[in-house]
Amino acid sequence: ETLRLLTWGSYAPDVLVQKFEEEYPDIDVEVTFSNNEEMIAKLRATGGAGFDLAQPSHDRIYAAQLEYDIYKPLDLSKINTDVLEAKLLAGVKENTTIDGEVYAVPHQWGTSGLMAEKTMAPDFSSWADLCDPQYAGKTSMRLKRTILLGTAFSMGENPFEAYSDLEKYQDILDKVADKLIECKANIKAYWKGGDDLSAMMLSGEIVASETWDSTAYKLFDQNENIVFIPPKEGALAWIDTFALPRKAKADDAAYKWINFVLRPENVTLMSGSTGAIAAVQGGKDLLPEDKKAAVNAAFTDADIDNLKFFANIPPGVEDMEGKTLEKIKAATGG
Amino acid sequence: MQKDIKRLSLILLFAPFTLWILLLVVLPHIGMVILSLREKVAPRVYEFGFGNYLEFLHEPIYWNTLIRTGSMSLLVTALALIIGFPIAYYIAKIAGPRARGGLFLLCLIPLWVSDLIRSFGWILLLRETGVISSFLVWTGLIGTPVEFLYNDAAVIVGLVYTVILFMIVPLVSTLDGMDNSMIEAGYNLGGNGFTVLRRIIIPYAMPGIVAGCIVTFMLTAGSYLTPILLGGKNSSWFTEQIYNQFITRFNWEGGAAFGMLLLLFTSLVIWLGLKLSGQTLANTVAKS
Amino acid sequence: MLAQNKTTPFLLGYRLYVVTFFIFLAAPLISAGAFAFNDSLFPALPWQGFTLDWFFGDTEPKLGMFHDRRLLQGLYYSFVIAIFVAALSVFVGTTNAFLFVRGDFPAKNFFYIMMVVPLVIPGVILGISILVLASDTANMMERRFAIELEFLRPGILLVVLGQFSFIATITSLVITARLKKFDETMEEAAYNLGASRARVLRTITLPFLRPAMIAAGIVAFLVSFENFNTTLFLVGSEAPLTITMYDRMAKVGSTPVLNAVSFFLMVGSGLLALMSVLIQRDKTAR
Amino acid sequence: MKHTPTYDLECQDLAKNFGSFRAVKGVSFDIPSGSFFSILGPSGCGKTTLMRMIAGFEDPSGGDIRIKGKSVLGTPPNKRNVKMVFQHLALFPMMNVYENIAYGLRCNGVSSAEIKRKVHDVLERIALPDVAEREIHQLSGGQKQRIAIARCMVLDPDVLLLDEPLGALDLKLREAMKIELKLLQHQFNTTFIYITHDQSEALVMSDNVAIMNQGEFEQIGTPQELYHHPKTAFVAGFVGDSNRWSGTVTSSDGTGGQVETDQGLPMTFSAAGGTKINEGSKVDIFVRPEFIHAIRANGANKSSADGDNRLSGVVDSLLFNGANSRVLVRAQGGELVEADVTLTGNNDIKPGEDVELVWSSRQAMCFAQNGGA
Amino acid sequence: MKHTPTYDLECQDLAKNFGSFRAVKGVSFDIPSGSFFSILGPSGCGKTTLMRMIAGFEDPSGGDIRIKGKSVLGTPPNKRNVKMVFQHLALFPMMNVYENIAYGLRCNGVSSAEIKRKVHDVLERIALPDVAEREIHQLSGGQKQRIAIARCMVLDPDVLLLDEPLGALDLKLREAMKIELKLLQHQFNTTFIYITHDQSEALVMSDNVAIMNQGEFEQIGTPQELYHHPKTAFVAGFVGDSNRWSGTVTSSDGTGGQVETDQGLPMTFSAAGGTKINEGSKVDIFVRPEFIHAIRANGANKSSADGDNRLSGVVDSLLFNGANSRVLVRAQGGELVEADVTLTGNNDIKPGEDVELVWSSRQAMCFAQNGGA
Ligand SMILES: Nc1ncnc2c1ncn2[C@@H]1O[C@H](COP(=O)(O)OP(=O)(O)OP(=O)(O)O)[C@@H](O)[C@H]1O
Ligand SMILES: Nc1ncnc2c1ncn2[C@@H]1O[C@H](COP(=O)(O)OP(=O)(O)OP(=O)(O)O)[C@@H](O)[C@H]1O
Ligand SMILES: NCCCCNCCCN
Ligand SMILES: [Mg+2]
Ligand SMILES: [Mg+2]
Repeated sequence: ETLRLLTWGSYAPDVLVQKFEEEYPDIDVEVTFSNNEEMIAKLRATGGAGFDLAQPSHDRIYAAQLEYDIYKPLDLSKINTDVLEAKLLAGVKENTTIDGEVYAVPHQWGTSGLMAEKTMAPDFSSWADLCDPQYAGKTSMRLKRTILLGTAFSMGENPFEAYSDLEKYQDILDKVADKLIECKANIKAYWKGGDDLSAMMLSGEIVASETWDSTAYKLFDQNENIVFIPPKEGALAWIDTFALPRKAKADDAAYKWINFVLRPENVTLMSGSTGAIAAVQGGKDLLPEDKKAAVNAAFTDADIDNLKFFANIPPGVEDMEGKTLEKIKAATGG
Repeated sequence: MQKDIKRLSLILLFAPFTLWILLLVVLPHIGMVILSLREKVAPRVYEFGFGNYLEFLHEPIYWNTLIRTGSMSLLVTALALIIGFPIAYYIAKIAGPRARGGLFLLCLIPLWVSDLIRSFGWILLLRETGVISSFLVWTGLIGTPVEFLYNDAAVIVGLVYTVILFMIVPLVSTLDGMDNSMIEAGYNLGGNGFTVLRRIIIPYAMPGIVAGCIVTFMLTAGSYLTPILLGGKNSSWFTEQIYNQFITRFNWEGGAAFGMLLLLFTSLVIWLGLKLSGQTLANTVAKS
Repeated sequence: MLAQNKTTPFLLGYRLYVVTFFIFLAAPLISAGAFAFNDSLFPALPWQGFTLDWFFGDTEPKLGMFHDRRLLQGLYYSFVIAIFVAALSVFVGTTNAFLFVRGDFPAKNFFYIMMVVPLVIPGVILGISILVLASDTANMMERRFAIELEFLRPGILLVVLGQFSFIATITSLVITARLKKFDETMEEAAYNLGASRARVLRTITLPFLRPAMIAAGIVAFLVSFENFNTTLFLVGSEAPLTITMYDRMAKVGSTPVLNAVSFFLMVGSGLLALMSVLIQRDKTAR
Repeated sequence: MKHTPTYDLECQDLAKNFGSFRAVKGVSFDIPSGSFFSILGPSGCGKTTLMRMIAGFEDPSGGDIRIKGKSVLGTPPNKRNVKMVFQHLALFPMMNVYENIAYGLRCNGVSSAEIKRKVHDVLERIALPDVAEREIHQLSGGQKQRIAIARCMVLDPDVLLLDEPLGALDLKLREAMKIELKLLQHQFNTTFIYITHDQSEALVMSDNVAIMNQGEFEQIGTPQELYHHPKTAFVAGFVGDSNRWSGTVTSSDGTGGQVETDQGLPMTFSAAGGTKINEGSKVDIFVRPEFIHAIRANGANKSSADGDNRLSGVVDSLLFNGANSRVLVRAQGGELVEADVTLTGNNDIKPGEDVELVWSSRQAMCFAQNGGA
Repeated sequence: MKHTPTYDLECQDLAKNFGSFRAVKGVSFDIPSGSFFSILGPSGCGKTTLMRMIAGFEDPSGGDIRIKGKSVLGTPPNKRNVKMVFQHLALFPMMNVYENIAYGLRCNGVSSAEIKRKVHDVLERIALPDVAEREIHQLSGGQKQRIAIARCMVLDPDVLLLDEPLGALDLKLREAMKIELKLLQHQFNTTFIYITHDQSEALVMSDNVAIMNQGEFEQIGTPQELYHHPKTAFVAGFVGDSNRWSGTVTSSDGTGGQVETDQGLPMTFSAAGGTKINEGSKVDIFVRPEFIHAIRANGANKSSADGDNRLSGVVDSLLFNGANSRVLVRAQGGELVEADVTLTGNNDIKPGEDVELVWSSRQAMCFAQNGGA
């Protein structure tokens, strides 16, 4: 049988896949790389068919399930939940329970924040610094919802609280849009995938950027001066989860995979590939040495306390955000 | 009996054609039209209406992007024609018979790899620390590296590169069919190079030019990867917005409306082009 | 003047322009190909020395393409898809050629234009419209009759159909052009010499069309292999190579292994293109 | 009508309509075994249509076709033992010469060995024993021609149809092939039906020629009969060159008489086509250039030329063409009359000279105009 | 050489090499104003190349071209007042008749009103006053021909070049156009240079003809000169039909003599080309069919035919072609001899009859073989 994974790039490193297949010789693993939006779009188009296990972030499940009915409830008894970090498990369950059924369990978590080349941008600390004229033409960001939220925080707003009042949220978005349009002249380019960001950063074409932490860790490996910086407004934290598509056909294999990747020895391999911290107890300790160093270089305990977990997205917000992003993209800012 | 066989074979031949056009082109587009006329009023609740189209009209971002896509596509088409025509002419009329095949094959080179790899190649060439910039620094022509990527010029270069083949191929085939003595007659009767080009070669090549322009324009307006990968922070492309509607905003209804709008818009441009040049679709695109 | 006197400065300049143009054409391919041999983890300057690891390396981080399961699988799916698309397109292209060259029916011109239209519909829209129709139909069947029609969900079949929807136009045009050149008296001659209708088709008409069918098949194969826009919306879990590479680039980060794949594809397509040219330069083409 | 097997092909009242257009209007003829029969007529007169009916590619709208005495109506083309050489030959370019010739044999299920023997045999007979392995495009025009014939002859057809097979060849080759075709027909001793609009081809090669016009046969006869004794004005005008006048009969005695042409020239004639022509009827008179003698007006042997028609004029121009040279003489009426002359290079007639044109009334063929033929 | 303005075109030692291949090898000729000059030669002999040099499309490798006395070397084609009618006419399909004719005038910056006048004028002169608004594809072959000429003539060229313009036409039309072209040239009174490989075209139309072979002119002369007094064996063979024998001179007196052919036939000849032929030299003898009289062997007036050469044989076949009929006679040696006959329809010679062939030694043109000409 085949286990069709719909997951993030690097969330299924070849070593692990091979190892899994050796352990379960009758299961073939087939991996499709995706992101939150595409996962939803894809599963929507297939009506929840075509994949056996998906890994959306914890905040992107509730609304999508309500609207498109693309997942099926998990059988928690088949998952080795004991190993999971209780706080994260509770948080995810809370976010993804519909009609008493749980639709997701956590896998790994990480943050979105900033990264900077220390020697060139020593004082970088806030989302707003991306728009600092001092770094004109030397910063980058991804034109996705993360930067909208980060900028909102930097403007003193709490967007997550505004989710309950979409009109208010629209006001915030409008302000954020103005700010980011103004900021456009300051940035070099919007990055689209980890790849172009790495290239720009490593080559020195830019000195700072909004980033996933994992990308920053990877670059830290190459250049010790490039570090992840949790913004002072708080890094945005996400938890990528496991969820079963509604028409998944290999549930057993899916559970096997879940339990497999949560095993400590595999967690290290996984984190080595993803740069994210597993949602298992002691997940941080299971990081490979280099990543551990990078995390330690980036985070203080205060930073960890200051994490802002993505809040559940209510229906309609994606559309509002999408339009705002388009507005920013289309504006001619220089 | 002969008649029956004829009728039967006509029906047999019609079947694949009908299945293809009906199931894969006509019905899907009707489906798109229907979808685009559904307004979303609440999760899983829809109403019939023109809201998705009105949304487009009311939001300058969208039609600005459409107009930008259209005008850049026209620019790319024009550039492809201007750059490609001399090449096509060279292949069809000046190169020796043996060189001709070779050059024609060389023209097909961009087709050997996907859009993605082509763009990938351009990125490696154009970026600030890329091959061209480094080369120019090395030669001393420029002092510090220059960013050639992430701007409209890069998009245009990339698009022209991608589509020029579709301009050259129909041009070569029409010019090939042109009797050399027609050009010689043009000179012999007193025309200079310019007159001959304007009054004889270009009018003769018109079906090829129009065919090339149509295909080039459609490919450009419908392209996705090149503008995304090479474009800068201001470079929206309408297909990107369609993609966004579908994928990031989960707004299939809006996306369908946008798709129809792109199709209508490009068809309109082509219709105008055909009217202005006095050609028809059947004697241009279909011939190449 | 444009064609004759062989040594004018004008012609010299013209030649220079042509050479420049072909350099332009080759440049991105050369750069994409060349970095496949750079002994570095990133497809970028500076040049770190020559290596074949990105083809044959069998360990991370320099896992060569021939050991990269995902890429090989993408290659395999691309191949399967392209074969089906080519076969289907050549078949329909051939029946269309007969339909439009030999058939006589009302509104022929209109239908002919309908045949050409898919070529000028943006690929993204073709993909989306087919996706929408297929999933709407599947949803409807599921809701009304509780039947799950899995083949209507994104996957290989939809990708094949999506690509076929416009590639069939290309093959139809190629084969139609060839059939138009066919001298129908050749069929009458064969018939006159005692052949049955089926035999005429088998021994005269199809052999005459064969070069065009092969060439059309190769073009269809290449276009399918490199298609992205239409495939993007229709792909399921079995992703062909372009999608795999795009995901790799946009979601993982590119290493020179992508350049290696590019190089590999260039060589493959180049050989195919050469083959199609050699086939078209056949004895009956004059 | 009784069927004697001496006729390879008989057509009876054969007709073909395309919609309301009558392309062939009830044509009847019989072709004796082993003869060379040509159908000569202007473009569009229905020759090809007639031939395609014989081959089976068109269904007749009426009439009957009998091959070797048996009606073939309803027999599909691939079952008729009538083979055809097409205008552009229709050799199969994807096969070599051997395969082309073997094609029909294979269709008949002949054994390989037999095919081999027959193909080489027929190649010998067309004097091209060595070309079996050549590709079609490696052959010259004349060789292709012969292969196209061989491809049919190897099947031993009852009748071979040839539809303007020389049309695509260049001038010199066409001349040579005319003679060659005739020799090949002798060789194979098969009935050939040859279509052409070139009178010299039809005259040179044929035993019998049918002159076709607007879907009908005007006359069937030997080349000499057609040339010297045309039955209709159309035949007189179409076969060979002629000077043509229209006029009115002023006196007639049944076998000949006197005409005044529309330009006012008096002329004597002999009634052609065997029909008596009444006084006062409008007629067309034809005189062939070779029967008109052009004599210097002040020449010594002026009266020596024999002929009861005389016309004086001025040489307008001289069309030198070796043995086929001709003068254009402007007669008093202002019109041009063509006369053949032999130019030897010394003391020839020159433009501007006054000449007397002389011809015999026996050579002046006269036809009554009926309607506007 | 002095330039008198009576020559519209002079070429001197004109040569053209393509790489190492010498397509034209130093050709010299002068063409008097207003004459019709043809260049006749087999395919590939360099005719088109020569013409393209005159028009300016090829640069000569050597020699000079003078138009109206002035060298045009270095003058680009669009500045030469030499217009050209192309083999396939090269009418512009995207323009109508009016625009085609007006094209050259527009290039010269002539005013609209003037253009209109001139175009209509020239259309009158070619007798097609009403076709101005037609599209090219609506014209018949002959009309196209005339438009192509009009398009050039409206520009009043010093010389009009025509490269096998009749090649693409069908037989009947070609015959008609031959005479028409000649009349048009009279009309416009412009120098025409006409290229062809069809001898009858060249002979009928031209004032002077140059016979070209392998890049060289073999002979220039009037059609009659070429036909009756060829200077070389090539000309004798190429112009007009001939019977040709090879043989060895057994006796010679400078103006003629005795030859024994390779088949063993004795024959008397007159030396052609004006050169004495020595005893023992290998020669080619040409006798035109129209100078050979075929007489029934047992006929009454057997001895009446005048001629010092006699040959007996059997009529092999009879090629009836009206006025141009011919017999093929198999001589004792076994080879076929062609002789023209006039067939009147009564008591004509028939295949199988014994005949005597008689011709005069004055008509037996004899050329020494040099090398292998
Ligand atoms: N399939 C058809 N439908 C309608 N009309 C036809 C068809 N085939 C031939 N005709 C008409 O019938 C007439 C005779 O045609 P046909 O081809 O027999 O002439 P032809 O004597 O062979 O002429 P040519 O010498 O030009 O070949 C023509 O007027 C032609 O237009
Ligand atoms: N551009 C060229 N390059 C090389 N050889 C050439 C070129 N043009 C002509 N030739 C050669 O020069 C010779 C003369 O050619 P040309 O076209 O003048 O012949 P032609 O007498 O016009 O023949 P035809 O009657 O067939 O038109 C031919 O052998 C031809 O192959
Ligand atoms: N907005 C949620 C972002 C989730 C990111 N997952 C990142 C994986 C990166 N390799
Ligand atoms: Mg015909
Ligand atoms: Mg030529």
